[in-house]
Amino acid sequence: MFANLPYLTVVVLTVIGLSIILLKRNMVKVTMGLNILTSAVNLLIIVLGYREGGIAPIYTLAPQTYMVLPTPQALCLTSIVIGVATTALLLSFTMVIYRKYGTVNVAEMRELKE
Amino acid sequence: MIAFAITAAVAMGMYLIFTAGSGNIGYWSLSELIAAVGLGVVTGAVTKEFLCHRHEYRMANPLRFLLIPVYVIGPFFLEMMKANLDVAYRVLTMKIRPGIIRVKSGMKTDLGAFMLANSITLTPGTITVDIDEATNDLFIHNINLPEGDEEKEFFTGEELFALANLPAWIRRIAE
Amino acid sequence: MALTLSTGSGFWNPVVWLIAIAVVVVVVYLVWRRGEAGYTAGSAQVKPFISGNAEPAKKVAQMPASNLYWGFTEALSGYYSRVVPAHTGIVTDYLLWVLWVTAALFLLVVIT
Amino acid sequence: MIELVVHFLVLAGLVVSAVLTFYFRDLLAAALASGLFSFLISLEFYILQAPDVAISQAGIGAGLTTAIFIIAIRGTRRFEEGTE
Amino acid sequence: MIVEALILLCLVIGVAFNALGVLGLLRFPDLYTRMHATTKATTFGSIFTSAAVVVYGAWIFLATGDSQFLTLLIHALIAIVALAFTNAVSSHALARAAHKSGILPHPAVVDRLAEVKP
Amino acid sequence: MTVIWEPLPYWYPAVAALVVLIGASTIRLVKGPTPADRAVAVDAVNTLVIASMVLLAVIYRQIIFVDIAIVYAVLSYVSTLYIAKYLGGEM
Amino acid sequence: MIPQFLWDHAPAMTVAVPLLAAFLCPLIGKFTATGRKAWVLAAAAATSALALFTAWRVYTMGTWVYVFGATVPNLSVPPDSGGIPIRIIFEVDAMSALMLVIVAIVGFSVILYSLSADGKRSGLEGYYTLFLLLIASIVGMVSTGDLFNFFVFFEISGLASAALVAYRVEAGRAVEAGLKYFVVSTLAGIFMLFVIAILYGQYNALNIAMLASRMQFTMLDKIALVLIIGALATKAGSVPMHFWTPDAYALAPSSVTALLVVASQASLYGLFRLIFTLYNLSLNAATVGWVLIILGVLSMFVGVTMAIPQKDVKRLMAYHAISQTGYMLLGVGTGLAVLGNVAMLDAFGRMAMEGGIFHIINHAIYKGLLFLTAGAIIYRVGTRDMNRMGGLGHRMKWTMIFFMIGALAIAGIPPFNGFASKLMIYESVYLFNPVLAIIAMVVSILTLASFVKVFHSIFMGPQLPEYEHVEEAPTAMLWGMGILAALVILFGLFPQQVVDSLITPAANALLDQSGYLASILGGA
Amino acid sequence: MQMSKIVRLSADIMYPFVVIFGLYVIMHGHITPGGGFQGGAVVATGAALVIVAYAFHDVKAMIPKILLYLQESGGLLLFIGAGLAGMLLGFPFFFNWLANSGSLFGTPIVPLGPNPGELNTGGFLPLMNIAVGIEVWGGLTLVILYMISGVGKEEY
Amino acid sequence: MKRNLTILLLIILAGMLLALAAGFTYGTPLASDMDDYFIRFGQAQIDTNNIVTTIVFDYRGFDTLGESTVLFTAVIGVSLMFRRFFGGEDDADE
Repeated sequence: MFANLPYLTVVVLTVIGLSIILLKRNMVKVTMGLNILTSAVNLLIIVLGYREGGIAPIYTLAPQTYMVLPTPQALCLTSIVIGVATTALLLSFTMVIYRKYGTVNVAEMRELKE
Repeated sequence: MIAFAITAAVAMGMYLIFTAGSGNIGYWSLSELIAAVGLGVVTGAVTKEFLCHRHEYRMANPLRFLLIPVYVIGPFFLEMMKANLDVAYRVLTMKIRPGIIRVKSGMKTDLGAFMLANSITLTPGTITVDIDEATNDLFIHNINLPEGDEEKEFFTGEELFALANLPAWIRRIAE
Repeated sequence: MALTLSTGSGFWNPVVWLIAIAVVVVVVYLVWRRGEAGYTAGSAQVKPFISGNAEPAKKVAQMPASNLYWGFTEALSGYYSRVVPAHTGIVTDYLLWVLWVTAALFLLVVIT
Repeated sequence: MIELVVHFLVLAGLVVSAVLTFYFRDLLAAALASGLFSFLISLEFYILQAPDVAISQAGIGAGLTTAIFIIAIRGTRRFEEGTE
Repeated sequence: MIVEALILLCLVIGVAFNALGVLGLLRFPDLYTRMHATTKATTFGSIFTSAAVVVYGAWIFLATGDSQFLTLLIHALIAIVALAFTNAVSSHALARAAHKSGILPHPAVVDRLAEVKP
Repeated sequence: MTVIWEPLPYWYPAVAALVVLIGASTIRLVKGPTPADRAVAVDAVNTLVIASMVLLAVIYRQIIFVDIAIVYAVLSYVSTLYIAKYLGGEM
Repeated sequence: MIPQFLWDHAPAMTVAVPLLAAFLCPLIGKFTATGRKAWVLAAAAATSALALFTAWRVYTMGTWVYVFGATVPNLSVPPDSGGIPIRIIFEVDAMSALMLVIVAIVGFSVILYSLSADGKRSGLEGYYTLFLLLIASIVGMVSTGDLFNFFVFFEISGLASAALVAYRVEAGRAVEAGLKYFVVSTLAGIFMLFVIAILYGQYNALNIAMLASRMQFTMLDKIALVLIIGALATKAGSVPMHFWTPDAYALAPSSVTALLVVASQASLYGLFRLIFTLYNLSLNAATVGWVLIILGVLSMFVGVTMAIPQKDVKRLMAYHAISQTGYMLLGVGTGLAVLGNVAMLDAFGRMAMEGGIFHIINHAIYKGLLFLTAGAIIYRVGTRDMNRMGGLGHRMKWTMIFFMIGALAIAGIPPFNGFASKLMIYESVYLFNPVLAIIAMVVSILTLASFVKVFHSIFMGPQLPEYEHVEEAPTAMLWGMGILAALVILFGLFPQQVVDSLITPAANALLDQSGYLASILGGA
Repeated sequence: MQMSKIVRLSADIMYPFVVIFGLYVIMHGHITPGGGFQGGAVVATGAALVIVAYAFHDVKAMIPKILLYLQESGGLLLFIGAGLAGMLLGFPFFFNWLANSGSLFGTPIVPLGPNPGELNTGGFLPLMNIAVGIEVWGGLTLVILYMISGVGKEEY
Repeated sequence: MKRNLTILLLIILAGMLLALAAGFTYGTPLASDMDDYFIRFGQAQIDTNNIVTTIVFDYRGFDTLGESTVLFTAVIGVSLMFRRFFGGEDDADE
């Protein structure tokens, strides 16, 4: 239980992120929720690659050669970039919709239905 | 052109500071020196309009330049120590008497006003709240205003500092 | 046959259908020829005959799309009154549906 | 042992800041909380020996994403009207 | 030995001032006074904790001559400088913004700025 | 080439203390009546995070980790300025 | 030189060429508009040619493995690695090649159409850039053999499509549609990232073949499968998660919509690829098969019944797209449900899968055609409300003919291609479970009914006075539609040839897990 | 509207520092933590600093937009070009054709295991870092600029 | 009602994620052969020290191309959204 704490944190963060996107009605808030979700997955990926006692996988001035796994870090880097791209595009959509509709409430953004 | 040269040189110097300890030409390796030149040129081209925004080259004088560390380590640090002890005292005892006062800085250049403002923010129990764009007068929030000082219309910079005359130092550096 | 599609349990050949279409086209053409013989442009023949009533304006004659299949939707109104409101147009509900399906599948996986 | 305590505190801080993001009605405060979340997750990456990711998260989460959120709040409105 | 004591001293001072800063952040009555605590005390404390690293780097550098500790020293110094510089400016910006947005210093004896800019 | 250098035993308690202080600053983030108070709290957290990062670099015996603290110091400033600009109504 | 170059590098070039063109497009567009048009058309033509070449070689010479960054292009497992593929690998087998053919056909005709249809809007350099990026991302999604690379292209396609859907900013509603699509797509992306984390954490591999060879069917793998179905079925537009589809398809420019259909089918491809190659017989294929079948039946029925009362022509077609996706899920799901049972698989399972896969290509072509005709009508008439249309058949004869071809094909009327694939699905699914086949036929009839409505209200009736001066669509648009219409007829007339040469290899490639693994891991 | 004089001057001073620091992170991406993306983000944040300190219409004049577009496309072209160059030399896409070559960025003898690091190593990795750095710099700055342009009060 | 259902959903998903988290142990990866290859051979093959950068740009360089393309796409998307303010003109349609 105590040893798996980072994984539990990932679970809690994911649930919080999901509850933000499901229970909140403000589009900016929903974007924040998606951001938290992405961060939670990133954390999961990094934690998966952590080795007890390992150091960062960089040989420059490294004190030892027992290292944590490098691939998760590479994946995580990519997913952070994707996260910021997503955030920027979502928020610009939200801003344009606010100009058009005068609202950021997702319950009122429903010109399209049925 | 001068702006470009100065900015590039500053950038180059900064890069060399970052990479000190990389090799054995001095403390640098050959490739770092070459990279310093290239990156300095790029940075100079991009940021020359900002670092030399006002096209005053007074600070290019190495004497003034080298005075800054002296100023920071010497009088400024002393004032800072005193200010922090003061803040510690205020935090523990909650004896405060705050107020926003106006200080005639008397600085002629923007850099001087800037340095004074930052020194004021970090040193005696004060924070710069606003600056008058035309006259460089500072509005500062003082955490413990002595009795009776709220009647005074203006303060001068020297009155704020007890241990060293920081405005004089700043004038020496920036004007 | 090159054109035959064998489906394992049966087959299908488009040529049959093409021949049927050709036959229908020929028949239609013959019927059309018969009518064309007695047709003169510009006469009263061109006017549509609506039981002796005057021809309505073109806008009125055009039947709007939403009136088609009115009976169908009316007959299935019990179904439509449930399904159509489900398309709320709220993005949170979209996400809710996705997550519900995921949760249901997860429960299914746990059971099996 | 003490590194476990540090790690635990950082994780607890992460959860707290995420909850705060949920809780604040004032979007500006929520943006601040999500900025704090970014800082702390960057520290967590740092502790997990992922310096590349930590820099990336610091640069993106701490600097740019907060800035973009604030621009978006300025472009829309500051308070959310009510939930559910 | 004496260097270790110096490092310990730096760390203790740094943590103590940081703690005071956070305490002030929690205890002070209004925004501007809180800002005093965070700006001055935490900056000062962080400077001292980083100064511990600087001292440590300088110590090993002088002892071994290994240039990587020079890098450590210089980078820690840069962190200190950047920290002090940015903290000062950002607290000024925050104070100004707060004053512009109408947050007045609550227990204040005088407010010259409000007189100038209504 | 690498020199084995052992960090002194009291670095870690210092980091732990700083992290506890981060937690304490969060209280102001929760309570702070105005957004400006919250921004101040976040600013304090930034400073503490930078300090603890510098210390952790020594604990992990990785000099290259100090760079992250510098990046942090530079960039958290920008987000604070954005908040200030918004609060001042200047954006 | 050039042929040898192609022979070596065609799969990579198929992605690299549209990407390169897209990176240059904004710069060229800043200087000349004509140059931009020529550039975009050339890039699309080159991409299509490369994709067709790749597909041709795969169909004639077997699976094509291309390793990025190795010393030789097919060194998938370095000798010193102990049998682990460490680099990103493109693995183009027959199923991927089929998708490449679809992208080549639809992509090119859509670009041809779009150059004429969207020629006078603002922000065109960005528009065409996104177009090329969308094509590149679809190509990448279908040809990659690496899970994370699939995710990256998945995200590119999500971003590019969302931006394209929201392209007509001035309409406002378009941005709303784009936002909805994008939020859903982001959630799907997060699911995919979870899947990657789970699989990577267990098996320390990202290559699909490597993961498949190490698969142990733990609880975590089952959760990963759940997330895969959730994410990719959402992007494909299956029913309980279909809500974004009508919004996005209706509000996007018509040429984009035709490509969005292909993009969602690429997600469908991903779903099939991951289920069949990564999991294959693992967890109770019957359960997963029934899940797909149920999703498919729901999609078919709800899609078509929702289509009937629609007034907006593109929204109606979007609901039909959902309904047709149901056929594919039904066909392939039937094949999956009997995967473990060789006798039943040979009796009808294989046929059902072929039907489902054949329907993918048919659907892409005729649905593309229908959206293009709808776009042509909207281009000339200026409204999407069918209540306000009528009598357009008098002036837009070619469009009417193309529309008729598409409508008959989607309704499964014999000489066109829709009938052939639907027939295969009906017959094989009838052997599996008669009720499903009957539902499928009913849905087909309802499809015909709703297209009769569309045809009647758009083209039939007296010529309305406000549309007296409507002209035929421009020639380039007609060419774009004509290519697709010709293919509809061609596929309808020679179904057996198409099935033999394209579909059966694809279905076999999907079923043959060991062959897929062997081409990367070397006979393992 | 622009911020106070102090903030503007600090932005003026910090901008070269941030830019050179970002370039340092980019250049040292293959030996220290960092790389093209992180460095590009740092530099773009520097641009964001200038954007926030000055008024928007001043910034539009100070930061040329066409240059940012050029950076964005040019960085990506350099990136994909570095990949394609390997193809032209007869290797697959993204083959590291500069590693251990003895020419630029290819110091032939690299000490294995922990070492102090040397800038002139890494094959085309520094090239890629520079390309991505340029692209991210332009791209993120453009994002900030465009988004700030959208907050104005005028009707859309 | 709907809110309660949503909370139920969240509980189910939390259960799913807990089942997920229970499958791993912190600090010990279940398998690490691919990464051991990178750590062991990466420095010599690619001639550099930072293994993460090695993976990002060489072993998985194509992913990085995709990643940069994502950013490019986002920039183009944002610029299309706000094209009105940078010299683009409006065009009425429908």
